[in-house]
Amino acid sequence: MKKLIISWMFFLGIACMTTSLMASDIAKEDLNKDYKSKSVSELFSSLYESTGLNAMINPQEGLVSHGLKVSTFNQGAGRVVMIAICFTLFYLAIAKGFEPLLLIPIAFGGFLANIPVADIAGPEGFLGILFNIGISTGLFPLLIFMGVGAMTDFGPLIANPKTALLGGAAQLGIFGTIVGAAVLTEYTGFINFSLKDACAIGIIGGADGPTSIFVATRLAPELLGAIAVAAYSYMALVPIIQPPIMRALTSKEERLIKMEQLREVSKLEKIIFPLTIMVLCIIILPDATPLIGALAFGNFARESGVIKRLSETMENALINIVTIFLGLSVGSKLAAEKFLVPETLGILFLGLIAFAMGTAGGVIMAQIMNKFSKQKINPLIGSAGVSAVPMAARVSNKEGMKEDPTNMLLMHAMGPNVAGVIGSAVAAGVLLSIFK
Amino acid sequence: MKKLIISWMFFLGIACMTTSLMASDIAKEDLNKDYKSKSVSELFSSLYESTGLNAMINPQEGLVSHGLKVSTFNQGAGRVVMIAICFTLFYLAIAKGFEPLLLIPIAFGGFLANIPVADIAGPEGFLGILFNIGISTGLFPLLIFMGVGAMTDFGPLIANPKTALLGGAAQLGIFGTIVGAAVLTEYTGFINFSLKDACAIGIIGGADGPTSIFVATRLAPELLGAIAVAAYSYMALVPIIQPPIMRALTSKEERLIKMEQLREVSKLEKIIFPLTIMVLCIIILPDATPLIGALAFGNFARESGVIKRLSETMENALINIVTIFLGLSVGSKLAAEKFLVPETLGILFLGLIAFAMGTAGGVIMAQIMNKFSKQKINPLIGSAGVSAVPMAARVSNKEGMKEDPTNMLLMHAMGPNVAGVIGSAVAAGVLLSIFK
Amino acid sequence: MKKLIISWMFFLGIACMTTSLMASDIAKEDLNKDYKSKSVSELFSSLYESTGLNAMINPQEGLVSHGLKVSTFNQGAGRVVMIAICFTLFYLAIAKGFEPLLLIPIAFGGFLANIPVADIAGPEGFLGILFNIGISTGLFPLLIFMGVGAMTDFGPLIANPKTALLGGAAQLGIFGTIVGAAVLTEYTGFINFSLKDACAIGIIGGADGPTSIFVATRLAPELLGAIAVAAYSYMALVPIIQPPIMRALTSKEERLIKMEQLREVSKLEKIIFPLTIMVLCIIILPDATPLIGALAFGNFARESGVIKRLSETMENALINIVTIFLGLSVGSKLAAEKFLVPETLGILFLGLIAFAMGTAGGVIMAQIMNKFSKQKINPLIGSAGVSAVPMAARVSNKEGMKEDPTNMLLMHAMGPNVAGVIGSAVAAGVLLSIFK
Amino acid sequence: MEINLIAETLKFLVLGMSTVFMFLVLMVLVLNLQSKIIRKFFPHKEEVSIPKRPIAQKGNLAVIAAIAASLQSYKKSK
Amino acid sequence: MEINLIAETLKFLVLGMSTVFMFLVLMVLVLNLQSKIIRKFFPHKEEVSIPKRPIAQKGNLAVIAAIAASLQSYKKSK
Amino acid sequence: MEINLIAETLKFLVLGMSTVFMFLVLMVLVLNLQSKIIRKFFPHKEEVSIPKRPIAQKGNLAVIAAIAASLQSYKKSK
Ligand code: NA
Ligand code: NA
Ligand code: NA
Repeated sequence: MKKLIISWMFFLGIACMTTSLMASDIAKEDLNKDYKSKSVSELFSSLYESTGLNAMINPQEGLVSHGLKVSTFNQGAGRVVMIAICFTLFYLAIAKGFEPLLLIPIAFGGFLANIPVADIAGPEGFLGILFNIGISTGLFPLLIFMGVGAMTDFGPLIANPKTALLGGAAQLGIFGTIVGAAVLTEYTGFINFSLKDACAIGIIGGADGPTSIFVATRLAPELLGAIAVAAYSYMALVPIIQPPIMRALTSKEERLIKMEQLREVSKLEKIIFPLTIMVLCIIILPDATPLIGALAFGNFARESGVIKRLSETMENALINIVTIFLGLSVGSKLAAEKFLVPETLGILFLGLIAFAMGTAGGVIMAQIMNKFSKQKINPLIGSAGVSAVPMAARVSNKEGMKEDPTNMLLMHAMGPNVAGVIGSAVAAGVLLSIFK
Repeated sequence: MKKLIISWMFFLGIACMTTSLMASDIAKEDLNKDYKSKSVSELFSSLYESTGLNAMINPQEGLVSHGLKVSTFNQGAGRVVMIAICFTLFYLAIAKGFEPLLLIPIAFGGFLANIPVADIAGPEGFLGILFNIGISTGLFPLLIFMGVGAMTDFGPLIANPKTALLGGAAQLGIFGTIVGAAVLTEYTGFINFSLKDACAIGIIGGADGPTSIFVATRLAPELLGAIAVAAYSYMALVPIIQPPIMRALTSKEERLIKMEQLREVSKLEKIIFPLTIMVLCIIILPDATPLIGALAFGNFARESGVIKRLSETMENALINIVTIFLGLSVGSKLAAEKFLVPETLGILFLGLIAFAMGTAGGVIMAQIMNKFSKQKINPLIGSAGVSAVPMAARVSNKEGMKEDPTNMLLMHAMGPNVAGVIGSAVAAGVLLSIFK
Repeated sequence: MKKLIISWMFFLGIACMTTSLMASDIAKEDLNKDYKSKSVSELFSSLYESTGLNAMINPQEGLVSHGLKVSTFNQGAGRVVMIAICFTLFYLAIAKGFEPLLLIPIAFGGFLANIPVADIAGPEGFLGILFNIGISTGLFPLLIFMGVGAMTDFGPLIANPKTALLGGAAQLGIFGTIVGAAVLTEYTGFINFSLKDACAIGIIGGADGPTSIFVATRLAPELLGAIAVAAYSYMALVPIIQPPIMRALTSKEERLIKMEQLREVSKLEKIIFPLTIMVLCIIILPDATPLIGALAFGNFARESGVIKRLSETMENALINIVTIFLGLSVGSKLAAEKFLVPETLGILFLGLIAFAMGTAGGVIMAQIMNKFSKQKINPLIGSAGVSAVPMAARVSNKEGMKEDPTNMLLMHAMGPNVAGVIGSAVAAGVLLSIFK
Repeated sequence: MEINLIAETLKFLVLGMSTVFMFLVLMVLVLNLQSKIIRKFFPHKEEVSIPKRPIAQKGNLAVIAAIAASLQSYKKSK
Repeated sequence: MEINLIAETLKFLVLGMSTVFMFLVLMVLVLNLQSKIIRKFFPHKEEVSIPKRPIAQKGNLAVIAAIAASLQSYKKSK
Repeated sequence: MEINLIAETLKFLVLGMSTVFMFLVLMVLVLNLQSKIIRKFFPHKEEVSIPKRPIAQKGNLAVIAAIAASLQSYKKSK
């Protein structure tokens, strides 16, 4: 063993020697041209100057970080506030189970982005690099959508297509919120949303993380952090936000409605379904085809049944890797100078409104449909139209069982639930096409 | 819970307020400078103008898509034709089992690329981005080759090396097809292949998807879609194309030849094998080393036995992810304006010729070798030299068992089969070196 | 089946015909403008000129490869020497079990980088492309660190925090080696390291591959190949380098010291730990936060317990894929013109010194701490402070059991072992901050 | 020109909700039609036309192999 | 200006080792403090506050399912 | 200058097939030689020099662990 290493070194030595004659004739002095000698105390003091402590207690006027001028408040206390917010998100994700798969990476990205000096979210930092690779280009949200498609069973929607209308009505949350954002801008002095901002905020009501991120990247990149955090936080809050609204809008009789069992859906119908929605989307709204297309591809891979290798990769390794990268890089937009603006409060407030309106829209639509149809729909499944798959459907089921423990609404609620995903992608397409 | 959220918002509110004093003093009017108010009917009509329906029935003169001028025919009916072709590929992949792992992603990519307005295959669309990351750079085909290396057992070739010559003869398909492409160009009025095009088309005869894509990217990028579709389609058709040719060229006695059992190959021989072919390739044809090198690395990782973690990743997660991306981005070259040209017909025709010639080459070579050697080779294994691992070897086995159900040719056919992979990589190197 | 194909072709044919009228009217002659006809013998001789054999026996004056001028020696014999070195690394990795997970990809990358003509490590070759994506940007080493974080249990360190000081003392190897590099430069005629080079070399003593690569990329990119090879080779040699030093510095009584059992660490402490080190790192040394941050994120994902999907992906698919790419692209810096310089010998020599000093530092620190504390520490666990997780800890355990087979030091040694990882990341931060 | 934000966004609401409903109503109609066609022309025999999974799914095979091996050793150990 | 490399690197040694130790000593102090606080205020009940794993972990489920199926068939085969 | 495409491609055919065969014939010769050397100097003992697989292969271990656990519970359930 030792002999081997010694002989290897010897061998290498000889090889090197033969080349050393022609070796670099750079004068030694020139090697360190750009380096200025410092005394030990100078070294320590320059090290102190590069500590985070110093950066936070001695903020510099006019510092530029991540391409934005950072106020002295945001260099110090602002960063501490943001880190506290990220820690709160950690707490909610771990102890309360709030969408941890995305909130943990996002909050950790935010934590990293608020570190002074290191500029990890800057164009040369690794968060910045990930952001430019996957978020600016729109690649990451689309890959997530592919994975979602590969995980989603559209069977319940195919079995009872008219429940899709509930998923349509729930998109009222999106458009109502846009109006709300305009109202806030007109009637408050300190919140200013442009029309593009308003539309990006509205998508929170679609209850669809990747769609929100995709649209925000195009319409309001500087609000991306707040929008993503609001979207995922409220998606996590679905079991708390929805039930009071659902109960307030429905009567006991309505909540007791039993729906007839769903018919079985054949394999062929499931295979054709993603192609059908693609064709419709092409004819009506090609601007939604990147989103719907990624979803349809994932679902087609799943239902085709002949490329299990690929569809399993989409819903496991690929979506996991992309989720890590997407979360971290979205989090990089939680830097204090971007997040601690009055607009963020507005976004959080509007997000809540959006969810409430979406929920109400779905429930009321079910009641309207019941007026015109003999086959009664339990309006509790209307709330599932906001998407937030599958949590919203579970909430519908739970509320139904509260009234009648034998009334299983889960599969019925999955119809509007997955239709909500399609509905918000269509809404996203409309908004993107307005500003093209 | 609610208290927590309220206090969090309150906390955030105070933080925001402190910064709101210095908040953006942009006048509200300036926020929407670039937006022109529209009436509802204007909005609807501009939405209609952005539908796919309108784009297809009212094509515009001089529209540029994916960097190419698109004729009015290709904006409307051309796209419909292409989508129909993609659906046919779906049908063949799912119902007939034609190479679904690649044809489904390719056809879906083609489907997406033919959507009007959205320009998904353009430089800003996600297919275009994937294409630039992985196909233009040559990265994806090489990563696929790595995975193929990690999946391939070269044992049968090492046990009986002379069967490699069958894999050599089958490359006649490549070079014969190049001549065929020249003939088509000389003698037809509407098909025009340059020499580079001809060489890229010839590689289809190598029956190796990644090699075809790698070479086409370098020599004839505008033919990439048609070449990839032809390569994978004919690989899928191996069980239909090959048997009649094999039977026509061989006598019953030849088909009954029993080959002696293969010797066992030691672990050490398998480990050294990828290094041996690399050294040969360096000495003779360094231009083939990217392809052979990727294959050899994957195989070396497999046979070394000490980095199972990595070799398993290569043949699972990594190759699956790359297959998805490669398929979709190759499919992006199926846009009507690139595919609906007379050259495509020529490529499909030549691809068929290529396979037939390769099959014949392998079979005849086996007959020639039998003239000079005592150890007889069953000529049915010659056809496996076209590669298309492992389908071509299975075809040889099946044809052999038709004559004599006790005659298992599978392992014998694997020798020329994997040699075919090496052979076509060498052929690719020759072609790339001609045009350097 | 056949009917289907025929009708498909027919259908396609008609579609093509309709466009053929407007087809390219490029004159056929113009297609091959850039091609000059050659006779068969010219073709063969130009093929011969592009063989590796010719490139090596007839080196050209002034050839530029990978952006460096390559001497005629390095074009021929130099490449052969380098390939022999790569084969030696293969042998060590496979037969002797030396860190195969990284040495095999690195050595294979080196093998590919030394192929003449193909320029695989050049900016257009696939190794060069991988290098630019992941190494120049610092992405790959950070992703590896994420995976390491997801795999590491910091429990033993949390249970007995003061053992972290051993991991601190072992960093003497880093800084001592920097001094050593300066001495070599001053007192030898043919080895010239700049201060930056010296610092990059020192990190080898940190016994942490990704940290070494991360720092070398920033401070001394042209030495990257040699530094990475030295770092991983010596990490693999830990069981050979450390024991003699450990035995020489300790008495039998010291080696017999039994340490009290570690207390149990609660889940909560483990969850908070990565956040704690991050906060400390932000306050003291933000320049180390990319490295520590990646490690902490991986560990936080692991310990949070609610995103198993993601943490499992980090420690499997993601780290495996990145390891393959990182290894190959680091290997691309083993091209003869970069590696066969006298500096390489210096690096190999200094790397050995670094390990010896780090080992000694840890052991002596334990002896010093024993002077001031009642709770005795077995100095054998001091050597584990160099990191090289978990091999160094296993060496401590083995040496302890040699004296007393009932003395299990493994868990005690894991404390300094993981502290060593943090310690070298901090040291890396100091060095990066000096040259900012 | 001054833009009335609220009026503008109300127009978006009308436009957006109409489009979403148009899309979904069309989808409902097509799905209903499609389901009728499929049930008429491909009554539950379509499962047959789906070929078995390709054999190439190594990962799973490895798992199955591991299980088989483990069962084997378990049988012996009894 | 001529730089004395050895003097310079010795300064780095002092600077670097001090920083590394400062960091680790601070870490030791904080960890000790933290552990006391946690053991006082959250005595071994924190495990409770961690919710069960999300059900979404399909990959593993598939393995478990395969195992179950295999055990099933094994039971029958006896 | 006018190029005769067919003549040109026929030359490619000669060049290409010769190179492919040169490569493969050389490969056959080297493989035969190599196999003789290996069988002479490392007669079937090379398996010994390959170390056992590194333990780090977590994925598989998890599967094995799951199987073991499942067998355990199965044993008990009987
Ligand atoms: Na939605
Ligand atoms: Na081939
Ligand atoms: Na270390």
